[in-house]
Amino acid sequence: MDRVDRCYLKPGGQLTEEGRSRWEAVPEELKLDFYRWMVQVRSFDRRSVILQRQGRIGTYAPLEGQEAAQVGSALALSKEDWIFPSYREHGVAMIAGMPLMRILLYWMGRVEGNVPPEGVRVLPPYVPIATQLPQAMGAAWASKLKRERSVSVAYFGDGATSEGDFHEALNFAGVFQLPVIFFCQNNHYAISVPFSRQSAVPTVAERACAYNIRGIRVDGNDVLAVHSAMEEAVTRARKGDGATLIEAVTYRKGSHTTADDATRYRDPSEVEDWVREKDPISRMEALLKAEGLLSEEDVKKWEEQCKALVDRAVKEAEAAPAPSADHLFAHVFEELPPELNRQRAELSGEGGECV
Amino acid sequence: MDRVDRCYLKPGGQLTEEGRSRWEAVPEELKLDFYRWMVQVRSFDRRSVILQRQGRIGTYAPLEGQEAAQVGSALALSKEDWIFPSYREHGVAMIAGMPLMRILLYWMGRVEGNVPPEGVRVLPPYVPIATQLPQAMGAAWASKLKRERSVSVAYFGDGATSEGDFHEALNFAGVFQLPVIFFCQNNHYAISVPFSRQSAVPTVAERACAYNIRGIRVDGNDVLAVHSAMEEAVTRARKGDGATLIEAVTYRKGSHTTADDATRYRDPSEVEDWVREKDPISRMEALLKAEGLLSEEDVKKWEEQCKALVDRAVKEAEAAPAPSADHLFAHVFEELPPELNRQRAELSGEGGECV
Amino acid sequence: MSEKTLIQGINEGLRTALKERSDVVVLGEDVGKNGGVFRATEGLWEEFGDERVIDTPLAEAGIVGAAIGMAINGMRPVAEIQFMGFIYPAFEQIVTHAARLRTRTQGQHPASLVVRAPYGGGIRAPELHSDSTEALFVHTPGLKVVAPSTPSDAKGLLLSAIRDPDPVIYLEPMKIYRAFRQEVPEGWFEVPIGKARKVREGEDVTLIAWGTMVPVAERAAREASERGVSCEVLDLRSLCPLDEEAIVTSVKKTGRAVIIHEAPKNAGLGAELAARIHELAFLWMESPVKRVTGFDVPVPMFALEDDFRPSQKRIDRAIHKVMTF
Amino acid sequence: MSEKTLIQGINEGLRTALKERSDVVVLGEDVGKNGGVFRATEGLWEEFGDERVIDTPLAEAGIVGAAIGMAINGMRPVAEIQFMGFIYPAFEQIVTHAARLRTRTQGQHPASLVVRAPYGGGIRAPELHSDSTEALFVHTPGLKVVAPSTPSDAKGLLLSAIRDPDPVIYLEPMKIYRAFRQEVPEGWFEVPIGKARKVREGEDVTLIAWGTMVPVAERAAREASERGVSCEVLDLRSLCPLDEEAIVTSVKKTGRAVIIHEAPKNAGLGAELAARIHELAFLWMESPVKRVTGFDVPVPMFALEDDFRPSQKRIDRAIHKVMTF
Ligand SMILES: Cc1ncc(C[n+]2csc(CCOP(=O)(O)OP(=O)(O)O)c2C)c(N)n1
Ligand SMILES: Cc1ncc(C[n+]2csc(CCOP(=O)(O)OP(=O)(O)O)c2C)c(N)n1
Ligand SMILES: [Mg+2]
Ligand SMILES: [Mg+2]
Repeated sequence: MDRVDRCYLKPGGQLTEEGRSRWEAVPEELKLDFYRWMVQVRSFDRRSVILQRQGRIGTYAPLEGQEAAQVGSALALSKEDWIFPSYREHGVAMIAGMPLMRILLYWMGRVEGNVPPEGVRVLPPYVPIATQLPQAMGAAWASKLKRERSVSVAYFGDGATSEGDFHEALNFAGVFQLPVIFFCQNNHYAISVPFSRQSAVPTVAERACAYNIRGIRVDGNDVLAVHSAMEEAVTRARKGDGATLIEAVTYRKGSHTTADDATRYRDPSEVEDWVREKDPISRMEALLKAEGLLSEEDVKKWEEQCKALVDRAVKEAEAAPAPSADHLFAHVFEELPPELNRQRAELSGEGGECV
Repeated sequence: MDRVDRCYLKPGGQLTEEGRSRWEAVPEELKLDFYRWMVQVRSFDRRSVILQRQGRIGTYAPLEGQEAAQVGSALALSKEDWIFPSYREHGVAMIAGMPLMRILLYWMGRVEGNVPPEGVRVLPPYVPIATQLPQAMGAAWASKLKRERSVSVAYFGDGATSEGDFHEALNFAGVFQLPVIFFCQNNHYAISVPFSRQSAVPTVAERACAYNIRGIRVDGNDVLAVHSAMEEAVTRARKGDGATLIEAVTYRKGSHTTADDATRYRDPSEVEDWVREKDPISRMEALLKAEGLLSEEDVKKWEEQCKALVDRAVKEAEAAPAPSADHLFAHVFEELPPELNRQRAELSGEGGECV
Repeated sequence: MSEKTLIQGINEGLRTALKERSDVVVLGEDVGKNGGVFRATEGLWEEFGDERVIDTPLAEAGIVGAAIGMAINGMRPVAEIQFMGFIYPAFEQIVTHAARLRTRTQGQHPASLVVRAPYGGGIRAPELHSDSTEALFVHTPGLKVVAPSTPSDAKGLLLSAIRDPDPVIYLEPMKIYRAFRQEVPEGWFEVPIGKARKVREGEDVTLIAWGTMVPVAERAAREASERGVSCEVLDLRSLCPLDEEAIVTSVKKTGRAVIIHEAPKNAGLGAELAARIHELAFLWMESPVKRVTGFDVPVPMFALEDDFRPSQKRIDRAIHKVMTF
Repeated sequence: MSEKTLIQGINEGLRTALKERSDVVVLGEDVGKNGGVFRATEGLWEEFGDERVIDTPLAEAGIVGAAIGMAINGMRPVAEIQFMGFIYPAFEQIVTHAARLRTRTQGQHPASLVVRAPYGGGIRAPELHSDSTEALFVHTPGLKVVAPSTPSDAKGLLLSAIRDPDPVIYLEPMKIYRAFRQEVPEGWFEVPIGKARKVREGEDVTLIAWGTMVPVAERAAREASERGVSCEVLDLRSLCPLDEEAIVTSVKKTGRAVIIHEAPKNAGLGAELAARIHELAFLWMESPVKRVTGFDVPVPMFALEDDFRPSQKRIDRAIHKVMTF
């Protein structure tokens, strides 16, 4: 692991000294939640990869290995906060209240998968890299102008830091002291391109100083450290102290998407190291067991519950009635102009003059 | 003056200690060139403002106050180097070999003003802010790939640092160690917007560290210091040590363009301070006189010569035959497709089928 | 009511919106203290303060991205792009997000915002300040695009755009910002998006134009009438959605159409208009539709601008051609 | 000669160019070690090294801006944009600079470069990977735009584009990257830009298509012939400049045309084609030109893609309409 500003829970499951005091301060329910959510996220993720192989969903972006970064950060947010995710934040979305079934619908190519239930402030996955950053900044700006306490969070990867949008968003955030958090999961690769080809400085976090915002680099596989960094950033933002750039150093165990083959560009020994040595779940499991908060039986039970949850979501998603083609037109404008009405009629086979 | 990394010639015309040793190292002809070019540039600039008022040229972007930054940097370049200017670099263009008459043609709205004589590597003014930075980076990349010693320079303002293009260009330059120089004239304003609203960090130069390239902040009204900074950057680039971001701290004495009214947004006392106290020419003039290299008579003579040069350029530009409308079509593609040939015929009144 | 120029109509519209809707903010480069490089926002910063009329850093993607985020979070931003030629850095935010967010979220986030931009040539501005690329936005489903040609429409369309729940690109004909004055209604007043304005009744040819080209079309119509040709002139105002009914009704009456726009011809909005006229009024057409447009060359620097932009002479020729086909 | 898929044709073209011209470099995201997300650049990095086949940071404006700078300084860059839906961050560099530099410098800097981008839908890719916005580039004077539909054209057009002194946007129909194989000539071989390909002779209707829509048009033509309607099929290949001669000749023969494209209809390239056909073949037309296109809605996620893209059924209906007008 490269040097980080914060690591509480070592890969073997031991707490550092700082980590110990943080741990003591965390309510027991949250300790268990860290673990339970990570397992649920992984359970969902592994299942999705299989669903793709079976041709039951389209190209899918797996997150295995990044559970701590997503769970730790998402658990520090509240309902009023806005989340602007990339395409890999299924873990974040779940925690924010996005039903698993809708996440699956998204990967089935269905627009319903973009729409969270009432009151859940998660935007659809941002596929064009880094475009969510200016928008999260703008949403945060609105909160500030309206004197509301919500913060906005943009999730993105290490590759996104090369885009102009990254710069413009962080720059506005610094200039206007906005309550926004830029949460980067540095998983070392943008598809095949290693971070060393993305940036001439070794860390994402140090870029914060170009914008006079706070930057912090945290062990992204340490859910406790991630959570504490995020909590600090949220507090800062709510207090009016402005933006934070968090770099969570992590690794995707698998390929970029199910359409990618990571063995083409990653060294097996590097992968091995991350997969075997630095897994985010096993270290938390070890800690909880050592602390007597978790038994092997709890583990089994929870894993089964997760499997059941995911099973149900898959069933629901697959049972969802085929989308009506009318979805194409339903929300293009609040009111359809005549030409579009004609096209709609054409589609539905009710004629329509325009072919 | 804000803190800078390098100032050799103080506003009063005295050399600092470092400045003295630099001065000794500079050939006498160059010492005089510093002065002569600055006077020539100013002479051209003032005349252009008048020409605009008289309706003889279109909207014009004056540079008065920025002569040292432009002259000092341009004199450190050689013929083989590529220059990617903004719309305010008439001084740089002149030194690179752009005839005054063509610069005037540009402001008369004539495309001939975009075209340098054979062998002069100056691109047309880049009006869309910051777009020249990636291109200068690319030209430098080509030099590196071709193993040539040319460097590329992008000139831009403080406002340009907020654009995504700034970030992308500097990032590539850092990653690929390119022989490119990003030369920022920080004149404190982007039209009406002060730098404090452009950036949450107080200097442009410090942004270099986000890209692992060299950053240097120089007194932009001190032609000696600018020249030495630029020379260093050029040497570094030619040696293969990569890019430099130079921030020349300066001030435009007048309005953004002849269509702007700077009194709407600048404090008269601030302007006064820069105009009276920090002029780039008067300090160099004082030094040269003190050193016995320049007499009052030389000054008069040179000012007259410059006036004559500019007079002649104005005459030539105004005598240039009206542009043929055919210029519209002459260079759209190497070979005009049929449809464009028809349009060309239509324009020239030779009929053409397409209205 | 009072006599105003087009740009004063815009200024009035912005002032009215800021006064009557607390969710409106105006943001962009130089829109604050400076009052806008064309004075469109003059006096607003003084009146509404730094939190409602906001000078931003020089970054168009940042400006439009921020506006989208603000719209998502319940505000009604009006972003200014200083010239249409500088809208391209924001292109991705506009076409990928603003235009699609309503559909993508099935109505949850309609991206209700306005992007204002002065367009076209005619002011001897420096190079690259004179683009008319409305077709790029018209071709992007989910956007509305409007372009007023009178002071009163300028205000009324702007207020419609601001109230409109969909993202609207509001294009300002800078050449005629101060060309003439007109009575402009006070207070909140709307001109509906999607409705063309019949500038002049006629029987023989329909001239279709918008923005800067409307006065040119009007002049051409007046002169044509002296030659005995009666032109109907439509000012589209709304480029997307189009007022098909007005267009088709007029063309069915006259049987001939000349479309005039400043943008290059190839795949310009004139192509869509010509295609639709043929689709919807094929049997009524006495001659093919003619397009008088900018040539398919990069917008030139101003010395050649008059050769690039549709001239009255070219319109006259087109009218002659459709009359004598 | 050997049998190749379309993407292999592209790969072959790139390899040939890298081999035969030392000024060619290939740059973009994942084009190096990974060989491109579609494997268009497979094996090239290994063969030509890190200075000729360059993985760049994730920044499209940087990539295209760099390519322009390289072209200015004497190289011949071929930039890859990973999907057409991600070309917009580079839009300013393309439309403001690449397209205009030759004119602006009166020939001194022609901006000789190629930008490749896979376009269109049909591969069950994630959201926003399926744009077909060729019209935006066709509407930009100074650019050439091509889109092959066969392996052999893919190679030949790519080499033409690379040799062409003007900037070329090279659009790749990803849906048919691997749809079929065809003999592809070895070595340097060019298919001229500006020439359409007549896919099928016919008498009654001209079907005009390009890229992914060519096989659909062919199928429609085959089935129509079973119903006794004889369709001529043109594959445009070159979207700008258009092969007007081929189009007009065909339409004058058949008197009817159906244009098929995946992009939305409004102000799409189909509009330009329809407008030109009416301008140039007005008296020959038996019925109005019909456009079968994507609907004027944001490109949907893949579950509804088949409803969005022109289907054979819609083409059949259009053929029926133009035949029975
Ligand atoms: C603007 C844009 N360019 C290119 C792509 C294609 N693409 C999808 S993901 C990706 C890599 C992103 O890497 P990173 O930001 O590190 O995120 P990660 O996938 O590692 O989570 C690329 C190049 C895109 N989606 N958007
Ligand atoms: C992309 C873009 N946006 C906006 C403008 C309008 N504009 C012209 S100059 C300018 C200010 C530039 O300020 P700065 O970079 O500091 O350069 P200076 O003019 O001070 O030399 C602006 C906003 C433009 N030309 N290009
Ligand atoms: Mg990554
Ligand atoms: Mg400035």
